[in-house]
Amino acid sequence: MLLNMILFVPLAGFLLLLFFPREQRGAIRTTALLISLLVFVASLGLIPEVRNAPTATSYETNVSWIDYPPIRYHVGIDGLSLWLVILSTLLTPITVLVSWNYIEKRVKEFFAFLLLLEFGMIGVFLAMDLFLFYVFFEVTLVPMYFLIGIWGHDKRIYAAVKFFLYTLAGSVLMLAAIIYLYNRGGTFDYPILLEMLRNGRLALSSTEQFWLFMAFFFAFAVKVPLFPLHTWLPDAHGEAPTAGSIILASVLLKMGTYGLVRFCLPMFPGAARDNAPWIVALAITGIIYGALVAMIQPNMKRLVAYSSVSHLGFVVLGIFSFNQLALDGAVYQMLNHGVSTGALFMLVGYLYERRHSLEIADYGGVATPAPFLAAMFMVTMLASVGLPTLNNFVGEFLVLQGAAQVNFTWAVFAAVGVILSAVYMLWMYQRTFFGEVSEELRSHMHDLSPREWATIIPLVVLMIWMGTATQTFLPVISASNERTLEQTKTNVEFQVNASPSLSSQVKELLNVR
Amino acid sequence: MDAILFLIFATIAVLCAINLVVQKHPISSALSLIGVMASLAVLYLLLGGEFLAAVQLIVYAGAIMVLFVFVIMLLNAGAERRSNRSLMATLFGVPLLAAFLALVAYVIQRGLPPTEGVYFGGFTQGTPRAIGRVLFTQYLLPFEVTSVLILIAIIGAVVLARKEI
Amino acid sequence: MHHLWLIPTIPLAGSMINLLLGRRLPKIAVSGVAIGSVLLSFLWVLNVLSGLGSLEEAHVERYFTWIQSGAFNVGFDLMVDRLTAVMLLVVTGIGLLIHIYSSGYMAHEEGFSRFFAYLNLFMFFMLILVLAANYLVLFVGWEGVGLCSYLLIGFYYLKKSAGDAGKKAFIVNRVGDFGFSLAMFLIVVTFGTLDFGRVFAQAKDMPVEAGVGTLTLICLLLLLGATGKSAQVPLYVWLPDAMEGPTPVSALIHAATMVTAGVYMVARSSTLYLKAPLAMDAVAIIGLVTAVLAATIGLAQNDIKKVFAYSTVSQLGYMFLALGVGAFSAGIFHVVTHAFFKALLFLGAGSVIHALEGEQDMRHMGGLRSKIPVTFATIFCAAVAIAGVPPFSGFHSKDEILLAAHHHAPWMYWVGVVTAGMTAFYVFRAIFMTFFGSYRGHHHPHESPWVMLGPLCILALLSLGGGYIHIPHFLEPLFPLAEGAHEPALVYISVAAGLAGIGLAWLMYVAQPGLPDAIAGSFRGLYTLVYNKYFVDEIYDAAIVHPLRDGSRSVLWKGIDEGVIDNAVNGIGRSARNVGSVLRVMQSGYIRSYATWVVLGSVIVVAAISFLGGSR
Amino acid sequence: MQSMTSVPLSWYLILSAILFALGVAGFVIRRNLITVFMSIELMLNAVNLSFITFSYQLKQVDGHIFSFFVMVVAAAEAAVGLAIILTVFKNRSSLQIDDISSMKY
Amino acid sequence: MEFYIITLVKAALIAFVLLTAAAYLVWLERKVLAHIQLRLGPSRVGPHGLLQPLADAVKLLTKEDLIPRDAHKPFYLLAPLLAVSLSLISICVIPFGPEVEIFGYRTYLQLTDLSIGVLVVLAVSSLSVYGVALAGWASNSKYSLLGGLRSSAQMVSYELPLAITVAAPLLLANTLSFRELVDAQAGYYFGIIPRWNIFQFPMPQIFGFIIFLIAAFAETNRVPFDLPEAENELVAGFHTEYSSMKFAAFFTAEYINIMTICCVATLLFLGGWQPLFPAQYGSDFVPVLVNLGAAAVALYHGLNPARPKDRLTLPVVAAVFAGIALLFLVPFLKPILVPLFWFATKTGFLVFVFIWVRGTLPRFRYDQLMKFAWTFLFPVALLNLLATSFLVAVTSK
Repeated sequence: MLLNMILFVPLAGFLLLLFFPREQRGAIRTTALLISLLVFVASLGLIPEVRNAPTATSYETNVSWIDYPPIRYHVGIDGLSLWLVILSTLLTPITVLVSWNYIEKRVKEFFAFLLLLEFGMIGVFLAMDLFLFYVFFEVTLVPMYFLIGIWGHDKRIYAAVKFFLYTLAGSVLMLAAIIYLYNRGGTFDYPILLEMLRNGRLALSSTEQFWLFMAFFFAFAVKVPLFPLHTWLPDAHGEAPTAGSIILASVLLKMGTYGLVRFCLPMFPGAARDNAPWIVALAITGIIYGALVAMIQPNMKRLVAYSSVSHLGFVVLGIFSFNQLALDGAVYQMLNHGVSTGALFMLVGYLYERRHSLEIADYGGVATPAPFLAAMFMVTMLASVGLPTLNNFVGEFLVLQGAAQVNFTWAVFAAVGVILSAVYMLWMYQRTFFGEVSEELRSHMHDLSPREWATIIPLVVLMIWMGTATQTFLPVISASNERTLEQTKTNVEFQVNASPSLSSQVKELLNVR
Repeated sequence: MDAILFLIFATIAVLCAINLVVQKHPISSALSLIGVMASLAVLYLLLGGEFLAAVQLIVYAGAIMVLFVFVIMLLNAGAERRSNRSLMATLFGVPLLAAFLALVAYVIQRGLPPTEGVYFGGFTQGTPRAIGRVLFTQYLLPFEVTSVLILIAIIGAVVLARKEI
Repeated sequence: MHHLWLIPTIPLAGSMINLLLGRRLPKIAVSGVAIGSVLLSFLWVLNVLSGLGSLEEAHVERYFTWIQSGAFNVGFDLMVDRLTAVMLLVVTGIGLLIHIYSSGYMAHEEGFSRFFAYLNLFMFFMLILVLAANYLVLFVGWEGVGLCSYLLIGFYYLKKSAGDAGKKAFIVNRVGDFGFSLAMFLIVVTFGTLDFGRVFAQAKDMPVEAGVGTLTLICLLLLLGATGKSAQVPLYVWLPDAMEGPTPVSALIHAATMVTAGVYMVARSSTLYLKAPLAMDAVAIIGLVTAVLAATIGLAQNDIKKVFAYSTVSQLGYMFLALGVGAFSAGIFHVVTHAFFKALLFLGAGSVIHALEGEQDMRHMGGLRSKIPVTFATIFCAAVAIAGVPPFSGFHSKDEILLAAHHHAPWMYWVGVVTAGMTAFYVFRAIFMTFFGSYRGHHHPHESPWVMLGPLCILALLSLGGGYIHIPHFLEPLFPLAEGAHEPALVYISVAAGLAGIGLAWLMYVAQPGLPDAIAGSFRGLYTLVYNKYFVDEIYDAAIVHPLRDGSRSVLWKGIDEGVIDNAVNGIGRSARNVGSVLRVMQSGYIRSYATWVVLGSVIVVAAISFLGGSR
Repeated sequence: MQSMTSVPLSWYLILSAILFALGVAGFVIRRNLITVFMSIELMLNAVNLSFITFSYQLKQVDGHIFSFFVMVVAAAEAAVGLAIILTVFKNRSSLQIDDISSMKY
Repeated sequence: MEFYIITLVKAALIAFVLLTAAAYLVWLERKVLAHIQLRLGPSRVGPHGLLQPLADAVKLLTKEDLIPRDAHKPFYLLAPLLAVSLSLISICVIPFGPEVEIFGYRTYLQLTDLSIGVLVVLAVSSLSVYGVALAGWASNSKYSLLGGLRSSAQMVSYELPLAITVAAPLLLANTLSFRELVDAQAGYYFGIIPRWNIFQFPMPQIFGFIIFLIAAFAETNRVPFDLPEAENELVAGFHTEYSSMKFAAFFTAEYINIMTICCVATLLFLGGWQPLFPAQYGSDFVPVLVNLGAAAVALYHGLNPARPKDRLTLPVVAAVFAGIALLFLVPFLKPILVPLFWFATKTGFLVFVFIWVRGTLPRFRYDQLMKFAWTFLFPVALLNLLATSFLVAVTSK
């Protein structure tokens, strides 16, 4: 019951806000804040039950939605989706606070779309029915399109359309695959399908499995975004309002990776393992390519966007290493990236709110007029660079560790990304915050207001908490990952590295250099 | 006897048809069309379609062609001016036609079962009685529909050809 | 349970207080909190060490499991053994002195509380690094100190050069950390855990690898990490630039503690290195090369802090040489003695600069002997110690290393002796240029306050008597002493080299001041090469930084991102429109052409039916 | 009275084909609107002939009914067609088929 | 083989009778019109102008054959030929009498009988429009063009009521062939009323007959509807530009059309060769009496003549009439002559009506003429057809 409440309160909020008269901005904002806070608090209630049974889907509701074709409203939460849901419910009130006076025109629609977006996001992580999953997958698309399209900066239409078309092209393929599965399996229900795949009642030939895998993979790869399909992200981020960027970066991107872990791996283990090498190759190029291109971006938001391309490269590397450590690292990295990049976009948003420009060149020496903003930016930047005791380090360490266990060369090239991430972050930080401050800039810059403190504090605390006390979050994730890996065990035993084979890798590595 | 009749009227029909195509002036092509229709009426008689022969003469030759002749006379349309605007028609027109004819002939030769020849009395249901019976029982609906169609055509013609447009 | 965790957390608490409340507290309170926390930590170290007794084997304390995923488990564990004890004493001791000194030195600088907060934070990470019981916690300390050095170097963030230096330091360290993390992955892959105890236990009974095995690869990667942190040949470029930071920072971080972290780490994983002779040789060679290179550059520097920075790099080279030849205890001994006299040198230089209100260029100094006598006395002790003059600490530790090097490979000994000579020469060159001759500056120097001079005196005593703290003997259980013939001849040669260096310096800078310019004139090419630090920075920039930056802009961003992918996507749209315009031509408006199309269609249909067979 | 020679059925069909082809030729080649219209009528007549030939061959009266309906429809079509031609002539004052090409792309 | 001979003989006989009748119809018309207008009419060329038609024919043949300058020559010549040939065709379907026995051959007094005889007549009448239209257009003059258009429009619109009124008797007789039609009209109601279609049982076709006649006037461009050729307005309408022989062709075509239309009318409505009252009441003797009466009148006028030479001509006429009366009495000729007599009298009466109407009724204006056709004649004809069909459906078994 709690789960349905968490899912449908944002939708109710969306409808409620629509009925508010347009000029009562204060009332609209506060109601939006209250609703999102309520949902957040409620979502905290989910934790105890899921903690003690992470592999089982708890709070399950399974009721028929459409009779023919048999589409069921089947939602449930388990270890994998718990933290992602809480991340979304946490970030929505924060985005409401962030865009408190950032948004002037069409305030009502903005907050309504925000709540609709939350509804879509939570829905994606809870859906256990393939069709329902697809519906929520698309529901998030619409408000995001409007957020970018209406409240974005100058090139917003192009960016919004590009975002929409990219994701739609991918998801349409997935829909085709879902329908094919329905024809073969007779149902959309994911657990049943999985069971049928397991006990051989629904035997997919290798080519079938390959094409279905590719369809699902392509949909999620566009969303992740994986290397060649990423060009929509910098545009979308560059043009989106702060709230849009935060939600897009921290949650919408995770829908791609979540989909990979939840659907791609367990349903098509054979095809996933066969295609792992070239996907990992793409992920690694994504890491290095993202970092390098981020380095030379003049626009702050585009820089952070490319950085998330690089960070999510780690996640995909972790997922397709088929190794407990790597998978835990990947899922944990999804959460870390959500928090740290969300915070980064928020702070960039505050800079934009003050100076109304995203170009790094327009800033310089902000540390003198706004030391606390600089300090918070410092902490967030260090977190996203992967400083130990802060959150990203744990994720990256586990991913690289897992990848090294599978194939050491992967770890070597991926680790290069760690160096490059330091380069572009520090260079950006230095150009914005260090150096002499120009008079004109000093007048614009004022330090963090209480509202802004209220948004940044929880994220910084979370960064440190996730960096040090990982055991509060990790056991739930690693338990559900263990189950997923169990499902991906195909008869062909994946060539887990025995030490002797490692020396061959070493030789191969050496002659590589 | 039939063969002779057939040959006569077939050649008349073909000649008139060629004349229709070749003639520059529409009135002459109109008259040659009437010639075709008359010869066809006779051919219908040969094939046993008495009622149809009469209707052909009355409806086609008697009514429709009168309309044509009327329009030609009213508009006093002169002979055609030669203007080869549409490249497509001039280039592909004739060869396509030849191909079409060859194809149809081939189909007829190959497709048709070798039945006995046509002789005058071979088919007797062509009488008005037979046609009337079938028309008003089996084909009543089409009959009604065509009648409505004609009504529409009349109204349409009147509206279109009105003076003040 | 000796609550080892208290040692690092006290400075952390101090740093938090200063960070959050620093602005509102008066300067006295801020320095009080900072110095107090380090003092407390130092006292707690003494209490713990006394409590632990002889420390024959390591005392490990495990607090909470940090990362636990599947079989792999890493806990936040701290450990103390003899090696850690030595390092603890050095870090907290020297740290305390430097905190006291800097409270005076930074008295009239704005951002006072921020400086002390960073300093305490550095102490916290350094203590974590030293106390770590597994590689991951060590890595935490490792990166933490890198961060603090970045913050402290970039303290004067208004100056662009400071910001750049800080960034450079952090990134170069990062490259080192890249090597270190790869080593960690390999360790986990081979041993399954990162805990020192378990790793070394498994490593003991593994065979010594002839060629390049996994262990050698681990050691090489660890070495890469160490070079990053301890500024060895490939990655030393950040240390000279680190002089942008305030002098106490250079003293604490870039002389005494952080740079030695690399040495400590190599020493800590000695069991691994013993199994990988190839890696040992690599360490030795890198150490030697760095020593020689840094020494030569040091000869031609005019900035007083730059001279001492290059001397640090050179001395670190010595330590790596010691580690490379297997004399781990000698290496650590040199770390301790070096900490004493190098800190003293830097602090002395600090007070000189303090006296001359920020003047760092030696050519504008001279004849300060009379003006700041105490500083001169203390610096002189440090100079004598570093030059390897017999009774003092430098002589003991350096000779130990040279003897071990000779035992290992004679040519190493001779190169070491030559560099010892050069070290003596450039140190005394600095001393003579600043304190002897006539004053060439236009400030009127005044003696530093006692709060600065106190620590100088203590350090002077330590650097003089340091040699007699028998570190190697103390570390005997950890590192078996290499028994070798103790030929006295070698010792005399090294002392002679040192004295020759001093004499030569005396000759050139006191006796005939014109000589250095003459020599520089004659070897014009060599001199400019050396003066410009062999253009290493420029080479790095040209080879790596610029190509990466411009390459990624033109090739990757513009080329691939917009060029290939975006054009392909937009291309699809455009091509659809073109196809449309081609078909448009068919609608020519002429009825006869439509007629022909109709006929064409019917011909095709008839053909299809007739040839492809109708229904029959 | 059984005649001496009977005409094979295919002759009728070939005749209808020839007439149809000539109709198409007129439709394609001629430039005067009315002549084009007439050639369409010719095509319809050709079709009627084949209808009746087949009804003769199949001994069913349906062929006749079909051609009867064809005639009726042709009548309706002619009426409306000619009305259109009149209006076209009124506006364009020329029946040249190529002058009426405003429906160009 | 003898089939061909018989048909040829019949064709020649019918052609001769028709052409001479047409010629003398011209004469009759001018005489009757004259007497209606109280003048003598042609009396100079032969007794009472009897040779007048011959004279006209000769005149027309010898007249100069003019062709207007840029008339469309081929069509200009085609038009009169078309008009004459079409009017001649429909005569061959019309039966003049029942089956008779002559010189040993049993044959019908009819050239041929088609099961769709009525349809053929209708078809040919609809084709006759072309003659007029072409003539009007080809002679390339304003008057003839307008005349041609008007008359063809008139003929087309009156063809409709004609066709529908024809349909009613067909319903009653349930056949399309003329002979069966006439046979269906044999017999008498209550002994004396002949079962002619105008008195047929379920729906007497009197109205049908009247509409048919009116439409017939219009079809043949006769008086009330002869506006297109009216001399005062359009100077002889479509055949203004025609001279000599071509003009004669149009003229004969017109009169042959009148003859055929009257024959069709008698066949359809007046029971063809069926006698007025049943044979047992002496219907056979009526022709004898009529001829004798005519002879008496001629003789009387011959005795006290209005003009001196009538003294000579009229008794000759009386003698001719008396001879004819005698002919009727010859027993083996009787079955041939009596039906012919009845058929001839009815047709002659109708022709007289045509002429009579020409002499008395004024001319319609063109728009009245067209409106009359579409708004009055056509609906009434439809009504008549509906009524007959309804009654036939009801009364049939």
